Amino acid sequence: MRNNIDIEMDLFYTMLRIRKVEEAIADRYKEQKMRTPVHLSIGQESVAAVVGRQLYHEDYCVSTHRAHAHYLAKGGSLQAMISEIYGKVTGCCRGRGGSMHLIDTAVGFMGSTAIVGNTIPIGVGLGLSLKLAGHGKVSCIFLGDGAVEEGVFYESLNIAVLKKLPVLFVCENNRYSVYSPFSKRQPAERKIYEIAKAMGATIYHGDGYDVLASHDVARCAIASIREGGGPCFLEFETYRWREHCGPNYDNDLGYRTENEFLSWKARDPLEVFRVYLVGKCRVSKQVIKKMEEDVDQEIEVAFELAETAPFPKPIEAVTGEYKSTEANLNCSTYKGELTT
Amino acid sequence: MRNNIDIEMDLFYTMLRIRKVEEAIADRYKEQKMRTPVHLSIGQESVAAVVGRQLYHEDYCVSTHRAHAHYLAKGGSLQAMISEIYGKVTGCCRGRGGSMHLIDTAVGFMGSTAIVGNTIPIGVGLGLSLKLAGHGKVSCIFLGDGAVEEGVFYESLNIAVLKKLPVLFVCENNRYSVYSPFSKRQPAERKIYEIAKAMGATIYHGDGYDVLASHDVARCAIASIREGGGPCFLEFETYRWREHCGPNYDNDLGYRTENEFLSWKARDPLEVFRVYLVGKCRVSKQVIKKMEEDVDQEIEVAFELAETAPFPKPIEAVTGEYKSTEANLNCSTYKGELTT
Amino acid sequence: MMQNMTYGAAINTAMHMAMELDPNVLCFGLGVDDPKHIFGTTAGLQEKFGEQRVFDMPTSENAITGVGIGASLAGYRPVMTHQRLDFFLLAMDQLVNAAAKWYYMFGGQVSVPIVIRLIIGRGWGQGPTHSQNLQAWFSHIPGLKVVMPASPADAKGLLLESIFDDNPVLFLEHRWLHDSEGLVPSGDYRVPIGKARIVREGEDITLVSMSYMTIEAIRAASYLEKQGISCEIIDLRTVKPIDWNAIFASVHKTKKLIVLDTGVTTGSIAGEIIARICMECFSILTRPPVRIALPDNPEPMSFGLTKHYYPSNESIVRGITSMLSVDHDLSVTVESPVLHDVPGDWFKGPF
Amino acid sequence: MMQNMTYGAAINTAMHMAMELDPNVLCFGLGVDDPKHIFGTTAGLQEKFGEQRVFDMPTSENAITGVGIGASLAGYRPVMTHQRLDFFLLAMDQLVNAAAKWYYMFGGQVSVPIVIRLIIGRGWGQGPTHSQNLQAWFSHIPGLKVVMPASPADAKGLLLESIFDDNPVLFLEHRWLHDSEGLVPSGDYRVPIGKARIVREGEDITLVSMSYMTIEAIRAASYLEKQGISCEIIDLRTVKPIDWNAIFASVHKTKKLIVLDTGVTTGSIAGEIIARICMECFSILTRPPVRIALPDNPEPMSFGLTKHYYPSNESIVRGITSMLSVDHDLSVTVESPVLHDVPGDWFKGPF
Ligand SMILES: Cc1ncc(C[n+]2csc(CCOP(=O)(O)OP(=O)(O)O)c2C)c(N)n1
Ligand SMILES: Cc1ncc(C[n+]2csc(CCOP(=O)(O)OP(=O)(O)O)c2C)c(N)n1
Ligand SMILES: [Mg+2]
Ligand SMILES: [Mg+2]
Repeated sequence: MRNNIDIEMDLFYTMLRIRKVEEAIADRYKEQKMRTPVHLSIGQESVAAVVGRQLYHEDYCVSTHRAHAHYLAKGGSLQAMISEIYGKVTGCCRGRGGSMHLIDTAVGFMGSTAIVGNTIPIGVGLGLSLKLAGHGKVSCIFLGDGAVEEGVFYESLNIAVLKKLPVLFVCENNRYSVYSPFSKRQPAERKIYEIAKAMGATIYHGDGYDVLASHDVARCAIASIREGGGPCFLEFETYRWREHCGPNYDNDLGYRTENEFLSWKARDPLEVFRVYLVGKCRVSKQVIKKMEEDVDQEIEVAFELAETAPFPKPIEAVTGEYKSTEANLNCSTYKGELTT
Repeated sequence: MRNNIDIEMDLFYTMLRIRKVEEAIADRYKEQKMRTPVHLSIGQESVAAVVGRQLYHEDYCVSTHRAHAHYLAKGGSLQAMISEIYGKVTGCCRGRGGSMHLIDTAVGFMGSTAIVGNTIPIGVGLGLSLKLAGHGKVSCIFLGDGAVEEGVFYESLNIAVLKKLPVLFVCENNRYSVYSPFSKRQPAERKIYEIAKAMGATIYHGDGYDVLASHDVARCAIASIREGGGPCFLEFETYRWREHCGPNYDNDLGYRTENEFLSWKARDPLEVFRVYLVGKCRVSKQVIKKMEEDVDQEIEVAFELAETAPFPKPIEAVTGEYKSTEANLNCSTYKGELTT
Repeated sequence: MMQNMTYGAAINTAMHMAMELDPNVLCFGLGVDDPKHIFGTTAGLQEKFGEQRVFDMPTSENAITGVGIGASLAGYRPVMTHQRLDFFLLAMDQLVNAAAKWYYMFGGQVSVPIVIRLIIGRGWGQGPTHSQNLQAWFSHIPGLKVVMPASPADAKGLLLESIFDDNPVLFLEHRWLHDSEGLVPSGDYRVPIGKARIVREGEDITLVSMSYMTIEAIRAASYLEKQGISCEIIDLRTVKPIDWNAIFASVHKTKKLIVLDTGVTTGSIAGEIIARICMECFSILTRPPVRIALPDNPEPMSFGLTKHYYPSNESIVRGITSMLSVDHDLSVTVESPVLHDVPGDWFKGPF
Repeated sequence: MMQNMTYGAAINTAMHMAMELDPNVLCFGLGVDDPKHIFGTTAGLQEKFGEQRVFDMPTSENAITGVGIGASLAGYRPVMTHQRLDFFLLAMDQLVNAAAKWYYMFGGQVSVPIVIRLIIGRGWGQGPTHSQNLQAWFSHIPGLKVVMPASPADAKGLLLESIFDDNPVLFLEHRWLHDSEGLVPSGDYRVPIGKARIVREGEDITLVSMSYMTIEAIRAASYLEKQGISCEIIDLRTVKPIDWNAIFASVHKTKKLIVLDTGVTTGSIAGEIIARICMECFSILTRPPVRIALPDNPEPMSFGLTKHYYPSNESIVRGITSMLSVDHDLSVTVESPVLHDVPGDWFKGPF
């Protein structure tokens, strides 16, 4: 089945938008107004884009510390995300979570957290809820190659397989966990997807830098889940371009080679796809230029709003730990000096 | 290679001794002097015997809540074990641990604990120490089919494979975790050993009720570990005859069928092996009778000693949480009324 | 209408009622559908509500907690069970980093209405890894509520309230309570979270207790009554948040405070209560407050050791009489089982 | 001989010394051999002691803790590191059910001489899952020791002592301390576990503090000195077991007590200290004791919220002046960094 041009333009748009958002964050990080750790997705946009393209707002999604791309690809509000990174009350968590904790329930993005592996069973629980309701919806869990080292991954996969839950595991294998290469953490030749297969999941794997092939993989997997085929596990090879945490490049640190980085960068899916669209698909450069300008404009507005929005009121630092019920009135935990 | 008669007699003796010890515990449990939960190994003696036969005192071993068989097969002191179950100061833990916590460092039995999966990484750490020392020794970890559901199992196996540690994982698949049959916890058709294989371990599996075949498996695995081949994972099919915890039969509860039980019992490795020895190997019935009497006698003494030994002094209830150093003198945690 | 039933049966009744009231209530955990039904507490649920809502789980404490959190984010109200609190230590990441914080950390958008039932205390020679009482841990974590009912009625009322609370609630059941009996109101009976119960009014001293220690407190108080000492017993029922007003009021009356705890001494909730009372009712107390809790030692298994490890009603009597500087007549015996290591003479092990 | 160095460098020095002194000392954990070397604390170790003794690990907090326990049962002395305490919540089973109990539960035969380094406190907008201070949890578990050094010298001396202690020790490093500087004795310098340090003698009030709060306490005391108020600061250094005698002695002198804690209020170690002092020095205190700790709320991320969440030297000044019922002159400013969310003006994120 030939991908049609709308889908392709959509994939390109999503990748472009994520790239530009991440670069804008990187550029402005030195202003010291985003006072929170950021884990950028530059270089990994394509996986988020192809998976996100196949999910509806009614589908669920959870993610990790490196969630910007997933959040945007699932339809999360850009303004709410940037404001969150600025710690503003208009942020998607009212400034309580920061870059590593994103949520947009309106589009089914149910949360990302900063503990490796932490959202994996939660995504399975969301999958359980979908199975109980029974409507062909999917719960998508993004995870890194490092998360596969956490026991909870196996526990969760076992439960998903055992109960045939509509869960999609998307493993972005970018070869590193912080500064630790794969071979320091897992046997170099072993394949993550082979383990998932032995655990009983339907598996697919592929080159995350091949956008159309990856998109096919995501489509097949998600279609099979919707039809009740049980959980799928996707592993995509991909690569992070910037430092693990923060806005800079860090190849000078020596934990990976500049050459390795350059070889991935040379295959930049965004640029490859741009060439493909302009060349093979005869999309005019004007159309793409317009798209870029629109994205730039949208980002400009998002930062503008974030910068000008107020911080949450001080009282929010010491309240809100319980969902308010009558029992709360009764609650006399220590509320800080602000409330006294 | 033909198993010689010494080895075979040894295997028989170990199985017989475990069986008789466990039955003695079951018989006397109603006296209400062993005031602690017991998880008996009746029906599962053969696995402990064949693995234990291949281990030296210098090798390490850790185990689970159902540890009596492993402890005895590794050479642990029977008297210390029975005394422990009676809560006496002569017990292997001075009465602090009970049936679920056994130790005999003199023979390399480094501890069993009552938390499913808890000793698995500890066994791997013992394996790490052996690798650092480098003498061809083995760290053996006994685990049940339920423990495979704990994430720490995978984390531990990954580390063992990654670092090529001399670790033997022995999984006794007795099809149940408490009253939950395998298929309620893991996909019915999936094989545990296939997962271990995908994780990168050398695997062997077999019918735990076939003593000689199991013994060959254990011998091969342990030999390969000693030669630096890295971790092996063994899975043996086996069956527990009595209730999960306690001295009785419980097939009346309905979580498994009497027929299933009878079909395993009909293949009782101890009896099959007795027939084999007397028939094929022409061991005289006298020899076996003598062996049985010796074991009975030994057990009688162990219980006698346990019953007559004193309880630990009251002060032991409220001291001993730190290994004594000078800092302890300084320690002013609450010591109970006994010390004041 | 009231009915006499055991604590275990009261929990079972509450589960049936909750699952009837709300189709989003789920019940899962190791053994919930097995022949023993978690000391009878989940009996009949699967038959009545089906395998979709009541189901067994693999031995994966961390993941099943996450599964419960995920389901609760989607609007379900899961009730999870662990046969021993000790096993739940594997799930602290999900509890603390996810369940407890989700509501606050995500700006108050989604909460985690999950109930986690944990069995604490001792069975019978359970030893160090099967009898921990870590309520102090849970109560230290912002965002969690922690209830520890002592009576069958409170078990029912608090379980229903916990299930319909929109926050994560730890529901701690002491193993020695499941077979205790008491009158339980029928119907949709609720006990508010955060409200203590005055079990017994008294003038001379305030005993604050929780869970099983309330039973020992009552035994001690009944005994001391015959000696002319009048104890007020406040059963906390909820240990986070604590009903401070109830304690303040009682201390203002009696001016003396002993706090009982089922956990070990250092860092106990009993200590928290003493600290706060001393800070806020500084000039009220006429004697140094006292806490009676377990020594700072792992729980031993031996019959010969548990006797000296666990405080009993006698420890409480000694604590009170020494605070009041009175002698007491030891010839009047406190009513207790014959052996110290069982909740009643009927208990025969193994678990 | 003394040398000026940072807290991070002091830890590094101690690691080098320990590994030289004893070939059984191991160092492992995520990133110990990476280019950042856990804020510099593990720099040079792998080069010097090899990959057998100094090595990275997979992201498997629970298993690597068990691996450390296993190695320690075989005679090694592992020093494990976690970049944030929050991650270590995955390993509570190994810590509590194994490491803490092994020695007692197995009859005192084998102990677990493991050191677990955990980074606590806040970096910079780390938010709810990267800044928890759960020392109260660890100190509630019998069998564990917990140290929280505040100065470079104590970091060195306590780390060496912890490594050669035969029990499991939690070594908690506040993220805001790694770059602080101070004089550190050279050589095999040890600081005993369980001994507090009197940072500053004073007459009017006792401040008991730990870890980073000692820095804020010193700032507050220096400021108040100019106002004529003399504070005694006791830096606990070890929070389990606590040096009660040091606190008793100081409270007998000043008769007033404020306890500072880096953790949340309810169930804090600060509360434990207040409880015990009230029980044991009941008639000594002339004012209700006070604790200054974090509110019972998850840690927020926003710059606009952290200011109101974390107590500062100003909170301490307010606490003291209000206890002593004196006014203080706010025109004399307390010396602090310009922005409230960094340990010093040099701190630029991201971690
Ligand atoms: C439980 C836990 N352990 C350690 C960390 C520290 N940490 C933060 S991100 C990260 C890398 C995880 O690698 P991977 O899953 O491959 O994700 P990537 O950063 O490559 O996207 C680690 C180890 C953490 N956040 N949580
Ligand atoms: C972490 C944990 N979860 C649950 C339990 C309760 N439990 C005790 S034994 C057991 C069964 C484990 O099954 P398996 O590993 O197959 O061992 P078996 O009893 O069959 O020998 C369970 C679930 C426990 N002890 N620890
Ligand atoms: Mg990665
Ligand atoms: Mg089993």
